[in-house]
Amino acid sequence: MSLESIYTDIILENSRSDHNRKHLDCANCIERGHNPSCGDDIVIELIIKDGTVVDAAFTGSGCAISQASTSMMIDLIRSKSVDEAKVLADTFLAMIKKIIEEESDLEILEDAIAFKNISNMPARVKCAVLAWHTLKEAIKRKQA
Amino acid sequence: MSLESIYTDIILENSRSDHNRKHLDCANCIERGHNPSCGDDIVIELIIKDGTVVDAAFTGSGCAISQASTSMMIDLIRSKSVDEAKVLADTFLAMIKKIIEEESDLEILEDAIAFKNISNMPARVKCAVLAWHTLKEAIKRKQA
Amino acid sequence: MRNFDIEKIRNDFPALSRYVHEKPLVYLDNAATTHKPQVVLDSVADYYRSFNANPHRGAHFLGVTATELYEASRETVRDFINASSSNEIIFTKNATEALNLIAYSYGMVNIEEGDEIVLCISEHHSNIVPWQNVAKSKKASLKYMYLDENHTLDLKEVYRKITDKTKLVSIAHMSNVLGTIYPVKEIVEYAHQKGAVVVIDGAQSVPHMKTDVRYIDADFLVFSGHKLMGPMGIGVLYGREELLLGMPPFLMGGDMIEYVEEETTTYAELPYKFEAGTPNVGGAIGLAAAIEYLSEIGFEALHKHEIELTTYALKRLKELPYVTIYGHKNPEQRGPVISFSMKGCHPHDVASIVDTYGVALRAGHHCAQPLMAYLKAPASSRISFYIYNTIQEIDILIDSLKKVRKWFL
Amino acid sequence: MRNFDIEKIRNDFPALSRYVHEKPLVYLDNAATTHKPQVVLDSVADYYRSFNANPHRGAHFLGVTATELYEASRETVRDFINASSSNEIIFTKNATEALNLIAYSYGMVNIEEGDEIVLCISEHHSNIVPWQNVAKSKKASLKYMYLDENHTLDLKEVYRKITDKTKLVSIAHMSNVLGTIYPVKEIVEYAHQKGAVVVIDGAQSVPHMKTDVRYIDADFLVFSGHKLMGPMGIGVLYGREELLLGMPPFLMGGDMIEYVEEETTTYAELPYKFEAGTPNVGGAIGLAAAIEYLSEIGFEALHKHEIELTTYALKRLKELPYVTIYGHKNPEQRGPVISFSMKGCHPHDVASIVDTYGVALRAGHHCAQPLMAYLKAPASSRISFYIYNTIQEIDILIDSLKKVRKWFL
Ligand SMILES: Cc1ncc(COP(=O)(O)O)c(C=O)c1O
Ligand SMILES: Cc1ncc(COP(=O)(O)O)c(C=O)c1O
Repeated sequence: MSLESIYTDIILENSRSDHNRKHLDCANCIERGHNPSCGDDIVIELIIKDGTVVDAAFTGSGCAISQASTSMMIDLIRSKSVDEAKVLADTFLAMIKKIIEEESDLEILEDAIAFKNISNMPARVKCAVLAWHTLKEAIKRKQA
Repeated sequence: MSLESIYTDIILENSRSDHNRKHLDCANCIERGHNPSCGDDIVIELIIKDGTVVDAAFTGSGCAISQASTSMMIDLIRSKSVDEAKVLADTFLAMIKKIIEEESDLEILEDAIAFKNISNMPARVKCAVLAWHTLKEAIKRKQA
Repeated sequence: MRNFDIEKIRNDFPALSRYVHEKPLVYLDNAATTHKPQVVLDSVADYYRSFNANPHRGAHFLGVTATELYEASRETVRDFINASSSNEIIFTKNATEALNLIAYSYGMVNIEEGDEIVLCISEHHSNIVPWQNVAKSKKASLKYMYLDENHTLDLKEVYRKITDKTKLVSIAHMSNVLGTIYPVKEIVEYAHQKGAVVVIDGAQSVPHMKTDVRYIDADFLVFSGHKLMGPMGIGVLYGREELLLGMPPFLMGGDMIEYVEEETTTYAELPYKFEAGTPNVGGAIGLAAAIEYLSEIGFEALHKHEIELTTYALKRLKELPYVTIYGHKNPEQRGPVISFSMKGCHPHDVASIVDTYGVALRAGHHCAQPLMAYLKAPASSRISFYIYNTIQEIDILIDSLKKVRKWFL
Repeated sequence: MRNFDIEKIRNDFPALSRYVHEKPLVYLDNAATTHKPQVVLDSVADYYRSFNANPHRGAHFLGVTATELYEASRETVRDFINASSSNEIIFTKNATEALNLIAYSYGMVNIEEGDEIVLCISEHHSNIVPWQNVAKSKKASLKYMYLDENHTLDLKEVYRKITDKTKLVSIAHMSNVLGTIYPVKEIVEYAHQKGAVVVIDGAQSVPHMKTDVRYIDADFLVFSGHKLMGPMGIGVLYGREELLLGMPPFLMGGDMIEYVEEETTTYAELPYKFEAGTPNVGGAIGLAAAIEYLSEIGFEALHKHEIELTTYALKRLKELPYVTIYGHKNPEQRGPVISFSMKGCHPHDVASIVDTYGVALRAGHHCAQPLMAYLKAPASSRISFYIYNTIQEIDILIDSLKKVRKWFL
């Protein structure tokens, strides 16, 4: 396993980027996600209108992997429909589990493809998927 | 270890002998002794008058070692003073623990010397000493 | 299924080649604990030599690998008893801890004044004392199912004792004294109709017969690794997920928590909720290796071998007129466990004397005093077989029993 | 005391010669669990190969020998912590079970509404959650002693928190996060004046320093074998005989009973009253072998070595301006455990990255969330040394931390 395949420039950059780290004034869908065993703890906030994620943001703390993954997810789902967001989450999780391996099937994840190799670092898989599980949970609750 | 050194004729004979196995009408000192782990369970009955063990007997069940040891003890202490009985018990227990090894010091135990080798069969030491511990307990309680 | 080659199997077990009192060891105390094949010892030692780490906590390679090995062992156990989910497999130190866990976390919580707990009279102390404690604390009553003249359990007795008041039934699948195999599937079915949950004590049965928790429809099942060729210090609690989810934790501490604050704590998910403290990873790996060893031989071959041994032993014992055999006469109705008494010789003397001929058997109450009281036998001698025992060993046993008899004539 | 030859010692531990990610393993996670010397692995395997049996029950040779070996291990532990009697040594599966045993059998019985239980804020979850449970059940209150700016415990805080209402104080002798060694003898003395009993969590201290329960005057002491070069699945509870005698049993079942009748049971004598079910004989033997290995080296030599490592590590870490070290600055006031954080790098990233250089360290809350909340550090990185670590390993650590830093610049 090479570190370069995990701590890629794009992940490191996103882990430092703070542009999605904020509260949203009119968030109507807020979900906390956490990995008690390692302490990663995030809250994602969404504004969902007419089936579209109008805006999204997050707060919280954790390792570079979890923070980058969260921020990249937020970038990706902003302005997407809720159904598209769900497909993105499922695709991301399937990529991590190596259920989907074709590059072409992963294209929709854009930069988040960078997490493809995280399963080579098993202890960190939980960090990478935290935001995406939280998103799925948020949508499920919103729709319930 | 040879079985002959443990299951000696004298022990086997005494284990079968029933002459001390009875209740005493006027027993004034009764004590139960048991090894829960193997199920040996005896009751010794004593008639103590003016510091003398006037009569003694036992009931109960257990293995050949425990039954022989009990019966031989009863034979030995009958008509002895309580103090002598105590010395006998201490001597017997010291013999088993190999604290006393000199034949001459063990003579007072008469036939009960036959248990000298029981420590070669560690699982059975408890059976051999049961009656003697019970006797000491009985005397202690009587004198308390 | 691999060819059942007894010589080859015996060679897998280093302890079996040893001598005792200058005689070859004839080990007939398998209901107490079994010997371990070299593969089990190796798998444990290899773990310590190569991967030893505290699982679930480490981002480092050894920690990750220890976690994977530990969870793979859990999956091996899950598959072995056909549980639906590995969340239903809790590692404990032995069957006794598993029974106590159920008694504390399920019994103490769900059993109320006036409720009834039903056991069989032949239970092992580990499946009695925890329930006495629950019954006493909760003012519930304890009822025993008694045996018939074949030393087996008539379903009529089951229907008599399990009533609408019964909240819990706990029963060994196989008696460690009589070898009797109880009709647990029928008992579970009836108990469920009455609204009771059923605990199966598989300490004796799981090593000898295919156990399918879903087929039996057991609510809980417990067993110990050391009776199944695994190391000491590892046991298993199976519980239906739905029940485990509703139970409070038992042991508390590291690894079973989610968040700990000064005053309050939230608990981890299954199965970790019930596994406090550093787990016995080496033990779990050894148990998994034992299960794999057993599975390679297969229950079918094992059963065939054990029936052969039991049938032969019953036949030979019956030839001795001074021997009384307890338990069912039909070898198909029992596991490879035979208790007996010898006229004129106390079981402890029997055990000590045959020991000098190299024969290891057990004497006493076998941790089943209520059964012994019921049988009016304060103690018995017990032989019990496993995969590696032979017909020749039974011949040595019978010869040594004849010698015992001579001492007491 | 044998000559302290680090090369020779390292050769005793097979795991230390392994490679991780093609780099030599640098194992700095000893506070989580330690590696095992070959003698420990051998003593366990030898037991299984030659003597394996269920102790306390057999009249046969293997059973007798297993009992002797098990009891000899108990005596080794007794001598190691200088207890008065081997009746005071109870084998458990780990320190966590031992703490739970005290909480259930002593705490639940003796602590009443309005009483106070006093802990230190740096306790491990295993020494917090059982007491939260007692406090909640009994409507008692839980009070924490907080640390001063040196991350140690000022006796003034002890005098403030332990009051006439205090029934029980439970404190680790050494913190598993900060390495702080607490003044347990003084705490015991003061608590005893106030009529409270004191539990010492020796999980971290016992492996590193001579522990004399009579000198400390501890009421209870617990520790785990696996942090002391012993196998997993074995731990120890020491309790003063007088206290143990008065306590009801915890786990119930085989071996801890005297007589079992259908409705009632009388319990065995100490220490068996607290050891239900088949004990981990192999584990106890392995622990005794580890204690003997440790005793041969001697605490004096060990301490000298560990102080050297800790001093050097603190010095080298201080050279890195982006590193913040927790805990006491003086190596003499702490055990060989150092927690730290690195500016701009989360501890989990630190752990993952140094792992690729072969360095095993721990990241997270170290099962001490209340302490981490108190320190306002959700997680930290932790290194911890034992007998076999070297100065060169610290150099490798420092180099790897510098590389971590580069990733995040
Ligand atoms: C201070 C302290 N107490 C208790 C424990 C619990 O030990 P175990 O997990 O072996 O039960 C640990 C170790 O994890 C510890 O460091
Ligand atoms: C039927 C039965 N249940 C429970 C147990 C307890 O098992 P352990 O001592 O391994 O906890 C045993 C064995 O001793 C047993 O035979």
